Amino acid sequence: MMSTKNNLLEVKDLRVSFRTYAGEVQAVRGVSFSLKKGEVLAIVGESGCGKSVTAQTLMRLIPTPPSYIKSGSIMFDGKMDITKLSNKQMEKIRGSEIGMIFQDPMTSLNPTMKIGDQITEGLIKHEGLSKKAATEKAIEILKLVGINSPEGRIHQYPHELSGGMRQRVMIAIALACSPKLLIADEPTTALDVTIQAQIIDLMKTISVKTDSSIILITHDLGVVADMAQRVVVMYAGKIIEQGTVDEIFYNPQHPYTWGLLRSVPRLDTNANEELVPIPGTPPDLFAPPKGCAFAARCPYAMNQCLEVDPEHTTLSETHSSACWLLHPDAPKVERPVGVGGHQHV
Amino acid sequence: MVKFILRRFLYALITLWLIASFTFVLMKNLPGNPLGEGAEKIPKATRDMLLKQYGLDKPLWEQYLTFLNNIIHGDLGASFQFPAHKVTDIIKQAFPSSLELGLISIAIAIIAGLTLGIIAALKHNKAGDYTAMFIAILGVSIPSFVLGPLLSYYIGVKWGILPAGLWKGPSYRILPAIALSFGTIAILARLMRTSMLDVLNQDYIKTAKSKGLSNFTVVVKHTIRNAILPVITIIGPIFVNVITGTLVVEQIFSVPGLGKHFVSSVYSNDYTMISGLTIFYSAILILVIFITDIVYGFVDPRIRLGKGGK
Amino acid sequence: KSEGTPSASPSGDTKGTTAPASNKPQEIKINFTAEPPVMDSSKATANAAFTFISAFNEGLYRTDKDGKATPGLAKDFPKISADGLTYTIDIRDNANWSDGQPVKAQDFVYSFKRTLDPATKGQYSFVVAWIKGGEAVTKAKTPEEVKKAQDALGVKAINDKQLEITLEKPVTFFTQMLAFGTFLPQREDFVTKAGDKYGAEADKVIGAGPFILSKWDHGQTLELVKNEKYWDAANVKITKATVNIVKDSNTGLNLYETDAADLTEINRDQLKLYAGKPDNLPKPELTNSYLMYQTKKVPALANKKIRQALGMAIDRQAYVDTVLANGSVASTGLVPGGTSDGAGGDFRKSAGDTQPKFDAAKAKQLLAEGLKEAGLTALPKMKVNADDTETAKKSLEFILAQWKQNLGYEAEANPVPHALRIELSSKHDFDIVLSLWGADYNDPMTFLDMWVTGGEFDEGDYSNPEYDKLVKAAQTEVDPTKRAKNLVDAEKILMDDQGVAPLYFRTRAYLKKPGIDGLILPSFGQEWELKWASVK
Amino acid sequence: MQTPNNATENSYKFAPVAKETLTGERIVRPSLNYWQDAWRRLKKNRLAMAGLIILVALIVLAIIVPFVSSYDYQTQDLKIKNVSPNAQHWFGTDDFGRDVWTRVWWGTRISLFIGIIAALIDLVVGVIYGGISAYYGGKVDEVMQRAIEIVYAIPFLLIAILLIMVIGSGISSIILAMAITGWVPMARLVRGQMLTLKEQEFVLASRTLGASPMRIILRSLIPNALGIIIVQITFVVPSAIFTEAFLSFIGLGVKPPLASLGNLLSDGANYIRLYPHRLIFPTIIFSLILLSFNLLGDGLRDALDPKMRK
Amino acid sequence: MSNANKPILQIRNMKKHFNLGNGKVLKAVDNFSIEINRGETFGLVGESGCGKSTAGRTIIKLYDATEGEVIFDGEDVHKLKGKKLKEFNRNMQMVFQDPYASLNPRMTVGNIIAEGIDIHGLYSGAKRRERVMELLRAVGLNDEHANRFPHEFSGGQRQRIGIARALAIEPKFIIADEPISALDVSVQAQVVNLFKRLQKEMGLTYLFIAHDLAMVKHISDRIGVMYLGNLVEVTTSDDLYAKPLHPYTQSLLSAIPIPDPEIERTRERIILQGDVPSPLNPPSGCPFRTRCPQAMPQCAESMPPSKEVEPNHFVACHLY
Ligand SMILES: Nc1ncnc2c1ncn2[C@@H]1O[C@H](COP(=O)(O)OP(=O)(O)OP(=O)(O)O)[C@@H](O)[C@H]1O
Ligand SMILES: Nc1ncnc2c1ncn2[C@@H]1O[C@H](COP(=O)(O)OP(=O)(O)OP(=O)(O)O)[C@@H](O)[C@H]1O
Ligand SMILES: [Mg+2]
Ligand SMILES: [Mg+2]
Repeated sequence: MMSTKNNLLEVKDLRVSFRTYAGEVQAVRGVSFSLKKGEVLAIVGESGCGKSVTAQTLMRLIPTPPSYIKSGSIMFDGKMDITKLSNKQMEKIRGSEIGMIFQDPMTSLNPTMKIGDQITEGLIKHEGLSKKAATEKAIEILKLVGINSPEGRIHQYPHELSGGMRQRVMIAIALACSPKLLIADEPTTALDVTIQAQIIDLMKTISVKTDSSIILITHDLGVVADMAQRVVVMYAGKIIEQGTVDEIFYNPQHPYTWGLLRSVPRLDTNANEELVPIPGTPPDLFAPPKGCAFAARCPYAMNQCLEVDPEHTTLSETHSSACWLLHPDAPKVERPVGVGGHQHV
Repeated sequence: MVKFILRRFLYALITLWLIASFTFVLMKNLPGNPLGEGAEKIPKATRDMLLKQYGLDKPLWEQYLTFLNNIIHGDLGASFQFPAHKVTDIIKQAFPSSLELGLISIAIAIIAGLTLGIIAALKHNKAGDYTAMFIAILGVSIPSFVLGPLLSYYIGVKWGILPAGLWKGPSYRILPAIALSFGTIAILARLMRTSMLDVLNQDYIKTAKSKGLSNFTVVVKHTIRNAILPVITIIGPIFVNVITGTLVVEQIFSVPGLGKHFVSSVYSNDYTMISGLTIFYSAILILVIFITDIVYGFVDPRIRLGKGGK
Repeated sequence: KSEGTPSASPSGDTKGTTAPASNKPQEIKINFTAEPPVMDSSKATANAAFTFISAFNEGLYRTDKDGKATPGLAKDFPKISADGLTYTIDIRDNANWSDGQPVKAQDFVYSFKRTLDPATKGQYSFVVAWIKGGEAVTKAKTPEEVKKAQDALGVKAINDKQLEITLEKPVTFFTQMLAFGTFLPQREDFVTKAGDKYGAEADKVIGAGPFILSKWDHGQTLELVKNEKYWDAANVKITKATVNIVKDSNTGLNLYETDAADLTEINRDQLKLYAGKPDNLPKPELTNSYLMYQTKKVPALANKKIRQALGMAIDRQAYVDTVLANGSVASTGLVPGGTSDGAGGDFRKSAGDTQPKFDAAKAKQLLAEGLKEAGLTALPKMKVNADDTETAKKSLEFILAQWKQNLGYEAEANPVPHALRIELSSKHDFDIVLSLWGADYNDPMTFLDMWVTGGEFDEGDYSNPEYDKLVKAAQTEVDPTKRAKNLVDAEKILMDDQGVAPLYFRTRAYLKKPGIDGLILPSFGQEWELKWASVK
Repeated sequence: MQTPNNATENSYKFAPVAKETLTGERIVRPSLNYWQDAWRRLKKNRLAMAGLIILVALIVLAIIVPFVSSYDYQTQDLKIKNVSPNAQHWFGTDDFGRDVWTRVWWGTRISLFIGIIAALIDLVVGVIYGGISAYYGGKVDEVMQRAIEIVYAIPFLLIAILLIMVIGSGISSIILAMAITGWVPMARLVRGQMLTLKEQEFVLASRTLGASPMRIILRSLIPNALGIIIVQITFVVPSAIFTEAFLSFIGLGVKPPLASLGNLLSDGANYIRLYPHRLIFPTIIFSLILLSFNLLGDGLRDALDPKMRK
Repeated sequence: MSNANKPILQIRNMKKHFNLGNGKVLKAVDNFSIEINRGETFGLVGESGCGKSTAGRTIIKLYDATEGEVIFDGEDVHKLKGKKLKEFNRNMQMVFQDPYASLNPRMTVGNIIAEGIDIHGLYSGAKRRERVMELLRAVGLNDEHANRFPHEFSGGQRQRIGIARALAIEPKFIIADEPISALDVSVQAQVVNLFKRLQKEMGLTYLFIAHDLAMVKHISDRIGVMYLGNLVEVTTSDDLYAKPLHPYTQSLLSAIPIPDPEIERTRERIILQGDVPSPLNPPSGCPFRTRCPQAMPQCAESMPPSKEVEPNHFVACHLY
């Protein structure tokens, strides 16, 4: 459906499970998506829907055991399948081809190592730079991420920096070897709004400047609207809808996406309208339902939904959704008011 | 910093004073008198005369004040058991052996303990973990007074590999140090394991991996360094524990250390020796803890600059 | 009977004869169980100290392998006045200190006076106080009084080489006594110079004995080397003795077996490993172990038959075999075998077996009779105090089991620290106590004068006027034979009364490398004597 | 997407489901409370389970054997001294001809008793002390922490020996000596735990509801610290048993003819060569006790420590 | 503020300083005066560490105020003792931020909810059980949940349990300390709606603390904006968005992304430079001046007092 030629990343039917005491937790249950060069792709979804597992699987960062890639492939740059690489080969890719930014800058930096060293480590390993050259490069990158007087900063320890600065350092680490792909797992969730604004700004500039692709994981739809070009909506380990930002925000097709959009208040709306929550809680991935995972919370659930898991219906070259409502025989359902369209413009 | 050190020093003094007083009270309740071996044969008159010579007939409070006064002047007094020796001299003569033995055994324990702990953590819940922990725990399960004679007999006598006792050269250090280190190995191994597991679960380990560092680098540069921090805090007390616990091993291997004086001073009511030892060891413990605090600050940058940042 | 002589050991060379030349290095390594306290003959009380003092110094006399005094620094045996009070002794012309200075009579005078001076805090001063005016010195309050009393002391240097000692009352074994560590000479100049440290370090001692203390690593090693200036250096073969402090007997044995020691003490069952081997070297001592009854505070124990029953119910042979197993001998009386009777004989031999024999049936019967006499239906629950050492605890276990088995009586074991045991005993605060007493001098009196009514060590409050009379008579008797008779009779009374119940005469077991000859293990006062030793 | 082929089927398929049958709030996993969860984790830890099984077996034997054995621990039979293990005497006999099997189990019983009582004292003193110190905080905490430092700085061995000398040896003195310093780690642990718990939001919630301090301590603090306390106890018991053995070795053990593992061991250590059975059997039992407690403790820590829980 | 509607809570010049030892004092709340009317929802926003929680906790007497008065229902909270205090505890309740830490992991949900009932001895036996069920249902959970333990619930469910616990003793006033910030967007609405419904049904008054301005605006009648321990602007929620006066409020509003791609593409941001200063070492004068795009020399000199620039619109800034 989409041209694979200039795709940086092609994920096909990825399934990841955890073996735990109680049995298998199916964290990712058949995820397929692709990412173009220079594109910012957002993955949204509720907590526990498998966003992080997906992202970390792209870098093979989850230890086995307890996790297992049960099936699927991750083609990177058209030439290698990440699921099949050896550990040694993975080490080469991590940091140099794919960089990663984690959610909490307070805990994702090594507290006992100077930040300069934390940045240069990757450079020395991947680019074979000397310590001195690496340090110079680190200073350059720190400048790029907007840290003033980086020469002094490289000798500081993480605890001497503020949260925003630490997140900048994290970004610098991820960017150090100019990777083609940057995975940002909730890069601003732990930050304050004013700092978040700084970081989003920074990431936008960087994606333009370095022409790297970004996978942005978040549950803040505002951030998605601000940064992403395409959006993947996940629910219970599956993608239930994906499309361009406009398609998702203005023409969503899945009741879950509707729910997401309706449940957040908007700063710019005056109407003191009732928020529409999605009732209930997501299913336990330890025993996912056999039908549509969202059915139990879906106001439009049909018998079929409880029995059979829907497949993706292609709506446009970029837009697809997995919902029985899109079945020709299904009753037509009105998209609720307040969702989609350009009402607020 | 100066203020901090002064405060610590003051606390240390108060602590020492209380410990000395407590010891004094216990000491004065010890049955018998300090006149040493053979004293029971001394006619009563001679005995009373001697006690008087030592000022032991004075009222308790007066003895207490003299006792404190002597301590303040750094004079721990002359031992009753070894009348021609000042307690400080005895400590000076005997402590180095205990210290050396303790240091060697701590070194062995650190190397072995940390290795076992690291292996266990890296092989968490696998055979390697179980094996390492089993070996470590076995260490605390065999008392040194059983292990010591076994080592001395089998390695020293039967197989003749190392000296069975005495304290004459480097090869004489090995067996007692091993016997002494066993318990500590277990403590350190377990602590290191927990701490490693803790660190391995931290986000920054993922960060390190995401940079493409090899497993080895991640473990060595990022994990061990952080995991060792909690270990450092207890090395101090453990060290003191080890050097106060040399008694049995010293006896088994005839090491000329301070350990034997613990028991013999109490047994022979050697008041000055008892209080001297208590104060000496307490002071060492306080000092060691103080040093640990400082070292800790050097190893952990978060502590170095006061309490900045959480 | 062999108590007096270490039968298993080849007897040492006696003085004067030259040992067969041996090309073996005359060096010897010895395990020693405790760090010797101060090596100052005025202050020493422990065998450990006396052992070394006697090695690097010498008294007027030296005890030989038979436990007899032989002339040491003295030219010959003393001339004793008829009343037995005045001793005149000549000092050898070739008696020298290890630094070459001659030994003078003044060195003895100084030594005795110093020992008696309260400021010295010497604990064995009471033996020196037998010298006329000695007690006055020990009781003097001020330095001036001390000086005055010292001047009046009955010891005089007639000239550099002649000494005269006057006693308070006759002491038949005084010549023996002069071999004892407390009576060794001291050099005033040296003592003054060393000050507080006198006797504390290798370079703070000096002597006129066969060896020089060349090294003293505290708690670890002491070294004795031959003193070439010793008057009898020709007969001293050992050139170097290394003494290692080894407290644990297992370690000692290990060292012995790895040739890191040539002499070591072993205990209990270790002896079995060497049964019948030439290494075996017993050290019979003038030390006895006994049960002391508090006859005043415990009414039941005031009854003679009950005491006899308790004593008779213990199988002493089984006891020494089980608990000690080191060659110690079941007691046959109070005074240990090997003790001289003061008249040239062996006390034990002349007294014979004075102690009632083990007889369970008779014991039971005596107990019943005794209880009746005392108006009791059963023995009260009594505590048996003892030290908390290994052997003492085992002894308690054994004795209690014997009583339980043979008398049906259950007593309570009460092992306490040595200091506490002594304290309780000296307060007469106990029911029964297991004690050990070692001779201070080789004479039965050291064991017998304790039990005289009101005596300082009569902690059990045993009292028998007849006994008192006999002992007191012996104390003033000048005729050795009569005196010996008195003492034998006294012991018989004590044993019949069972005022105390002796258990065993202690022997300690040593291992000695068979190549070593002439090493003596004296029966009291000293661990070993090296003067006549040699390596074959 | 499959093609619909049956109209009626389709009408059923695409009919909305009744709201009531939707189960959005259902909890599918079986209910497991903290203890069940911990037990589950523990069961998975093979070493810990081995420890538990051995421990239970040892305790059962220690309770039963002294009752059913045809020998008692004190009756001597001098005809059969130091007999090697045989059909009558499974562990052989000792130098008084007493049955070692019986004595070992008696000793186990005594040692366990000492360990457990010491742990209980620790528990009571440590929990109360640590609890008070943490709960009241501020000046109270400051003073109480200083006091802990003092107790901690006294060399345990010296105090233990002094104390036993003053009050005489025996089970109660040993326990007392251990109790005097033993509670410190427990108090520290409890304090640390309470300090964190105190600031937890659920405790604040109780406070805003108007809960009394007592209620907070009993319902919130203690239950949540219990896991860690239990873990600590599993380490206190063996260390108390170890300490008893150590004191026995230096001659301060229980009174004869009673046996503890400690004095069996120290006695047996003298017979390594001649009668190894007298050392081997007590050592095996002793090591098994320590080993099993420690294994169990480690397992419990993994199972009960919230840090280790996901 | 109308006189007829007497405020239920008046806070005058409340300060809370933490003594960190070594002579260091952390001024977590330094300048805080508000009045909250019966039945209204007062929102409190500000960045992390600005003292919101501390303010809330001081109001409910979890902390003792360093200075100032907290008058609830006409009584100074910090002077209450004994029975009066217990009554206060019944009237004011708190819902906490962390759904994982705010429920006692060793108690069943039923017992957690009933804790207040037990403490105040309201019901027992069957009535108590009935009341617990009633509360569970009120927050959208089932009866069977009463016997389960907190760890078996999702964040949203736990938060609802926390609300049920607070409601159990029928308080008049609830302080909600970021009750939704740890929750998923989809679940936040459940909780917010629950809050609103309960307010309507029971006439509750809320102090609603959050850092999500959109949510605060959605739920609150009036909003206070905090910066570094100081209340910098207080006004009605509509006013705040329409006419933010304080430069901080303005940048805060502009920093919040709006879930609408088209708006975002065109929106201009005021991106603040630098970070929030440490409360241990606050800048002199106006705490915001170090990041304020409109800072003036006088801002460094004095802390601007709170002025009622427009009716019911208070702002502390030298610009006005
Ligand atoms: N180590 C693990 N063991 C067992 N299950 C796990 C593990 N890690 C993750 N899971 C499960 O995998 C599922 C997906 O988790 P994931 O972390 O990807 O969620 P997420 O979408 O990133 O959520 P969040 O927004 O909270 O970060 C969850 O149900 C989680 O419980
Ligand atoms: N008990 C305490 N002791 C010392 N300092 C404290 C204490 N509680 C809070 N603080 C400090 O007071 C300041 C305000 O904290 P507070 O928790 O009130 O902030 P907040 O606005 O609620 O932040 P958040 O949004 O992160 O919850 C912070 O700097 C915090 O570190
Ligand atoms: Mg995640
Ligand atoms: Mg807060």
